[in-house]
Amino acid sequence: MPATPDADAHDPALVRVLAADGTLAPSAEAERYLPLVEALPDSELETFYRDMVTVRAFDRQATNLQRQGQLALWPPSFGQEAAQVGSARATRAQDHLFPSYREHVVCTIRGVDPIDIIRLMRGLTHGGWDPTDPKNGNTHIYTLVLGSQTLHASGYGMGMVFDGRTGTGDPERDEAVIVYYGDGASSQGDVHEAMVFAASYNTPQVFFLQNNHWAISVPVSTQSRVPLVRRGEGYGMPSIRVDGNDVLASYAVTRLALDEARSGEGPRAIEALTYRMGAHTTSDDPTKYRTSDEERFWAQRDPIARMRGFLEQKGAAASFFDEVDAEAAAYADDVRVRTNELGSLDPDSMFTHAYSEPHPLVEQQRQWLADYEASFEEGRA
Amino acid sequence: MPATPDADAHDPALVRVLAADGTLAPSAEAERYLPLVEALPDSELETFYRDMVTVRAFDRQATNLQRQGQLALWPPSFGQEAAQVGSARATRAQDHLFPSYREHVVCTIRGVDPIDIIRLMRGLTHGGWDPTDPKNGNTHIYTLVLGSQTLHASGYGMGMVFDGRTGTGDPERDEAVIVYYGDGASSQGDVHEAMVFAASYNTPQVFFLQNNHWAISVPVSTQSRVPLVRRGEGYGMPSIRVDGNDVLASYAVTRLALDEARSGEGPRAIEALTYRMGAHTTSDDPTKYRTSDEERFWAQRDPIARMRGFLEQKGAAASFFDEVDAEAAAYADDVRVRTNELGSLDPDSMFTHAYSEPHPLVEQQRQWLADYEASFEEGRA
Amino acid sequence: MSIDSADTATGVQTLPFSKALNAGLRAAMANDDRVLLMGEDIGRLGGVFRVTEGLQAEFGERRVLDTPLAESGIVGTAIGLAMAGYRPVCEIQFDGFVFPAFDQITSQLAKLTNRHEGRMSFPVVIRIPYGGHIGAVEHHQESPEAYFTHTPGLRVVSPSTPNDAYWMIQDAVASPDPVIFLEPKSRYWPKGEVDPSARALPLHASRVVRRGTDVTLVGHGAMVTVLLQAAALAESEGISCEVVDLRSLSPIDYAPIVDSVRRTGRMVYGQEAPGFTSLGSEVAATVTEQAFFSLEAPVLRVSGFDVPFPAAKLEGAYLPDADRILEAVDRALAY
Amino acid sequence: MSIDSADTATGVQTLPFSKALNAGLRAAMANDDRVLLMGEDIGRLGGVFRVTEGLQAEFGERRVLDTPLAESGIVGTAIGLAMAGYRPVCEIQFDGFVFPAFDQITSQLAKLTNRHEGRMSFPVVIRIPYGGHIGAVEHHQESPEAYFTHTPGLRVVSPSTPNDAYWMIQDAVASPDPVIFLEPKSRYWPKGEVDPSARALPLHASRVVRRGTDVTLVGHGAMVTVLLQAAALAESEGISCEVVDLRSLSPIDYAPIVDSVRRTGRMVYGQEAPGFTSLGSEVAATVTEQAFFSLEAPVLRVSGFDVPFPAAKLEGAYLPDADRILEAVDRALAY
Ligand SMILES: Cc1ncc(C[n+]2csc(CCOP(=O)(O)OP(=O)(O)O)c2C)c(N)n1
Ligand SMILES: Cc1ncc(C[n+]2csc(CCOP(=O)(O)OP(=O)(O)O)c2C)c(N)n1
Ligand SMILES: [Mg+2]
Ligand SMILES: [Mg+2]
Repeated sequence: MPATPDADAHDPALVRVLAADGTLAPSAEAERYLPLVEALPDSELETFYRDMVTVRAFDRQATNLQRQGQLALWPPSFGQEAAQVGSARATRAQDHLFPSYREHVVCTIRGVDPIDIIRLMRGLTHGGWDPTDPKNGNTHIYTLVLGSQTLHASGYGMGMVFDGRTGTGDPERDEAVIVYYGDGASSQGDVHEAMVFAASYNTPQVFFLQNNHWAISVPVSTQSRVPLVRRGEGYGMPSIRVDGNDVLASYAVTRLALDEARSGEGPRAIEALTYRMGAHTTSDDPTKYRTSDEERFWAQRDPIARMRGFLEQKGAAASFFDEVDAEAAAYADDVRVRTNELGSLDPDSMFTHAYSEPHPLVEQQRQWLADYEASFEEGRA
Repeated sequence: MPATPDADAHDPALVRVLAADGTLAPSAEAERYLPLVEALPDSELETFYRDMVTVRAFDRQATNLQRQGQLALWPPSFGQEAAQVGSARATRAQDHLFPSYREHVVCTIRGVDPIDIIRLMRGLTHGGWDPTDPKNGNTHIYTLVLGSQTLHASGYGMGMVFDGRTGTGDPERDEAVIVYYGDGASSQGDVHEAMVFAASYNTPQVFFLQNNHWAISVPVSTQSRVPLVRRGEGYGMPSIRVDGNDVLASYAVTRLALDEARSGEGPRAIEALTYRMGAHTTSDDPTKYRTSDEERFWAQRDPIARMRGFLEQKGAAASFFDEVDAEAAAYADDVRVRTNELGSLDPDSMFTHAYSEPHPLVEQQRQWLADYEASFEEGRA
Repeated sequence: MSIDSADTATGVQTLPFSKALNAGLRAAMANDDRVLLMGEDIGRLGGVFRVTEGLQAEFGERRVLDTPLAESGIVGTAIGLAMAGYRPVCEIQFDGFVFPAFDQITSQLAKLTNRHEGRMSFPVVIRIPYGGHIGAVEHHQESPEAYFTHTPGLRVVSPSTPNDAYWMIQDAVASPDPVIFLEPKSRYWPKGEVDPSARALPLHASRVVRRGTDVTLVGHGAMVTVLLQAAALAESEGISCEVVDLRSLSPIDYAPIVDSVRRTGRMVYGQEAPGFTSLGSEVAATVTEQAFFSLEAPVLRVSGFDVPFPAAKLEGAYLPDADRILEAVDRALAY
Repeated sequence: MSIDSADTATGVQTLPFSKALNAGLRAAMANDDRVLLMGEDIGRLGGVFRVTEGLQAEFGERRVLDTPLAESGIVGTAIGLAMAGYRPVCEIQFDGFVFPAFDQITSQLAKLTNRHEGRMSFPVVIRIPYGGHIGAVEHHQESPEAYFTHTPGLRVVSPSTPNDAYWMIQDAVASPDPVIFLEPKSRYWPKGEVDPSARALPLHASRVVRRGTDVTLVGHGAMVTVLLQAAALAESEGISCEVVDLRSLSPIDYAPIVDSVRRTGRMVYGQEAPGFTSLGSEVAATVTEQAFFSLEAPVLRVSGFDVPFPAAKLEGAYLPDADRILEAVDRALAY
């Protein structure tokens, strides 16, 4: 069964602020979120747009780098920019973010250097950045085993509760957690258990599901025949379905959900309806499983075009868009240059962090490898 | 947090037919089920009562046998007779049942010899009966890893769909699956995945949750802060909450759910509110974690007393109840006698069914053990 | 049906391992309509390695299931399907994604025949692409065989050639017991001869793939290729290596190995998995027990290091190659 | 606080293993308020083996959590709590119920320090009552250590005496690395001396528990008792056995074992777990490598059989007892 975008697109319960052409046209469900949207200064609106364009350029660059053999793999965020920008911009500085593995936009917004994501996909690291370094905005590293990170997020949220780092009534200080996962991952048992724990410990947590309609070649209809947003209700979590290609709606629902969660009202679930406009990864061939009709349907709902339409209607100058495009190109170019400069790894490094404390077997093998490699050097000498 | 029986007991969405004293007093939600209740002939009503009394006597006997050192363990079904009798009597001959490990009532109703459950709890077998033998009424064996069996049930249901053994429109022939699990088990990831698969493949399946308010010492409020029945809705499964101490209501909701499922309408979920009146198992001491007030509250809602009240109000003779008591005593006595007659196991048997086809390492070890034991015999000779 | 399908041919064909597997699966499905394939992306897409390509088109959506994304669900429902008389063949997309299904495999699938006292059998095959050499990200390069070989009730096999892939998958499907079927993913592409007219060996037999007199090299899957490379290099140094392909990891057919070691007096075991508590430990301990007086040197093991599989750029340093095997051969000979 | 709590006492006390553990946990919690206990029924009930009895009353519901019934959830949220600076100690109720958490243990907990390149550490302890001899139903008598010792990134230990229980749990909690803490449940009740004034040995040291000259017996957990029984019986037959308690299963402190084998020339490894691809395989292979020229006989392994743990009435036939150890001792001596 192919994805049925039309059915979802006309879901009356969907929170949407902008029509596909960018016209302000809030759905009934969007009413309560409008004050949040209206409070956004123009500079912030421009930031949203700039984020999306910039990271799309980066994403395209990374795809090219993979094609040139520079990366092992690239999972494009192409098409999901609005859901990611909206939700990431909705977080506050003190929040913790647990991405899955396609949240390039989220990560870079929070301060992660895109080269760290590149290093991961190049095969230079399994991590890439330091979540404890303030410059990375409490962004945790990627998790490739689908759904696992949802439990880490619930546990982190439990820690916030136990430490009284949340629920004091001060939104500027109260902390919250947001965890990202996909429509495919939603079927994993871990996601269920993460919701059970979150509800049981009343964590200040938002489960942010990007329903991009596909799990590689499998349509979301295989994972669920009713909107996935309904899952959250089963745990007593208020749950919202948002048009994930509408950056303003995505921002507003996430902002409110996070603020409610941090105020002590407990976990929330958001399903952001979006679309993976590109391949699953650079190894994938979507023509095997989806129609060009479907791709066209979604191309007409491109999140960047929509926001551009909105800004244009608000009177943004053509020069603004040109500037953003230029900045984005420079950003992507910088990534390309730095990718080419990436060095290699010292084999010894694979032993360094297997444990935090010295481990005799590992030390012995480390020594063995060093001696072994030295023996070749000698041979050559 | 202790279980809060009062809140649940007054849940307006609960399906209940009998008041605690046995008076016919259907709740609003029970309306659609009344025809099913009314269609039950007196003989069937008496059977329900007889089932409950008989298996309670057996259960008490088994508890005693454990205390006498005859069994390794006994998990009593005490208090859950109505949910189990109602649901098991609602199944049709062609249905498949997947119990967890406390469904003694369900199993015996379907034809399992109680001595087979005894053998399991005595440590003579990990199984006990043959689900492929027609005399066991398609009752699958117990599963001790909580929640695992829900996936087996979904898989079995998928098989029914693939084989066209269901959904033809003939309730006398169409097959269905019912799977039992507890409030504690509901938190397991496998239960979630079982619901995902059941919904995805539209299996003819009923998820029958006995919420007996406790998972050993942990109250159901730790597993969920909203009624567990709401979980099912998240998968698009119509879900019903029933008074599980009301055998008539339990029968009717299960009957309808199974018949809807077998007709091709897909899986359903039932939460039966009941109470584990005894200990978790014979190793457990409930006074450590629950109050006698709570136990008294539920003692007043004893499922057997309720059905007896109903039958008395319908005019059943005192002699009927005496007869049932006598039968039950004889039944339990027979189990005691046969337990005492149970033999021991031949060590060789542990090798027999590890694999279906001969396995060289196992054969070698089997031979080794035989020789080893023979060496002692020789030593003695 | 594609014209090069092996099952319709009578003569020997040259096929890549992945296509040989595909042909084996097709033959198994054609032979028995209770055989089902289930997994993530195996239907319309034909699997991320294209092993099941074309099979959904040929056998339909009821025989080749694109399941929901949940490994415990896949194995758990396969168990239920087996109870309903099916012979499910599950695909786990990559080695690192089998662990969510570990409880269903270890506590259920492996034990259910025993729990049922033989009244039901569980002919479920779990196919797992495994091993390194493909430069992939985390969880995509691991060799989890030890977890399964330690679990009573499972059979574990791993073909290393297209012909074995073709036949062993059919034998695995025909087995009444659960079989963990490990596919060395770096071997998917190289071609080899497939003879659809006759199976060469039983499922659980090991095979001497090269004769030699000085040292016995033993391994499975992609390691067999490395051992053969090492043997070729050793030959140029005047050292004669015998090479045994385990094929079946549980049970192990020890006779050819012990036979060989009785002749050579020396053995090196090669594996990609970490060495500690590994299959190599088992083979070393058992061969030592069975050929104690023939051994001139202890059985040496060359393994992945006992650290998490490193980032792809280091797989070359992590995975044993022919040089590391030779280093061990030299050490064995130095005793 | 109960009056017999060991941590407040200064002198040596005689305690059952379970109470020694309880005292060790209490001391760890008192020393560091980031230590949390989490698991099923560990709070109000004090655990099904009463190991955590009284701790919730003493430290409160925020330090001793009765979690929802989901093992993957327990370990997965413990990981998140560790990220938030806690030191969670998870209890798995019985050995057979650890497998639903296997992915979180193997692919997450074990690898997260490495994935974070050392920028975060994961001081999570997973306590697992394990082993047989308690006559229980399925999944309640298993010895799963090999699954963990094969997994890089984990440390695995198992105390066999109350004093080790008391100290090793504290050292495990203090470890910055994840520790699988295996509690031999048949040893919960017997008493032994606990000296709260000083730890006897580091966490990862093995210990010679009986001196002898003819054969070295090695094992861990409840098996140590069996080995000591066998040694006593052997003595009456004039055979002198040295007995080594492994204590740490990963890493293994091989020095005392190899030392011993160099002197005795013979070794028997005893374990309750099935033998195939087991910890015993590892120890046999490595000791053979390190003491090759000293060995008069192959290292012999006495293990549970390679079948699912049988129904309780057969545990006596399944589990190695002193007689089966002696049989192997005799075989070793016959070489
Ligand atoms: C447990 C697990 N199983 C399988 C995979 C292989 N895999 C990687 S991504 C993917 C599809 C994920 O779909 P979804 O969750 O919708 O996320 P999306 O790719 O659409 O962002 C699969 C099957 C995995 N990473 N983890
Ligand atoms: C996976 C797993 N974890 C833990 C246990 C140990 N255990 C046995 S019964 C039980 C409580 C079950 O509660 P519930 O599901 O409500 O069923 P009930 O006992 O009330 O019938 C626990 C924790 C188990 N059997 N399986
Ligand atoms: Mg998706
Ligand atoms: Mg319960």
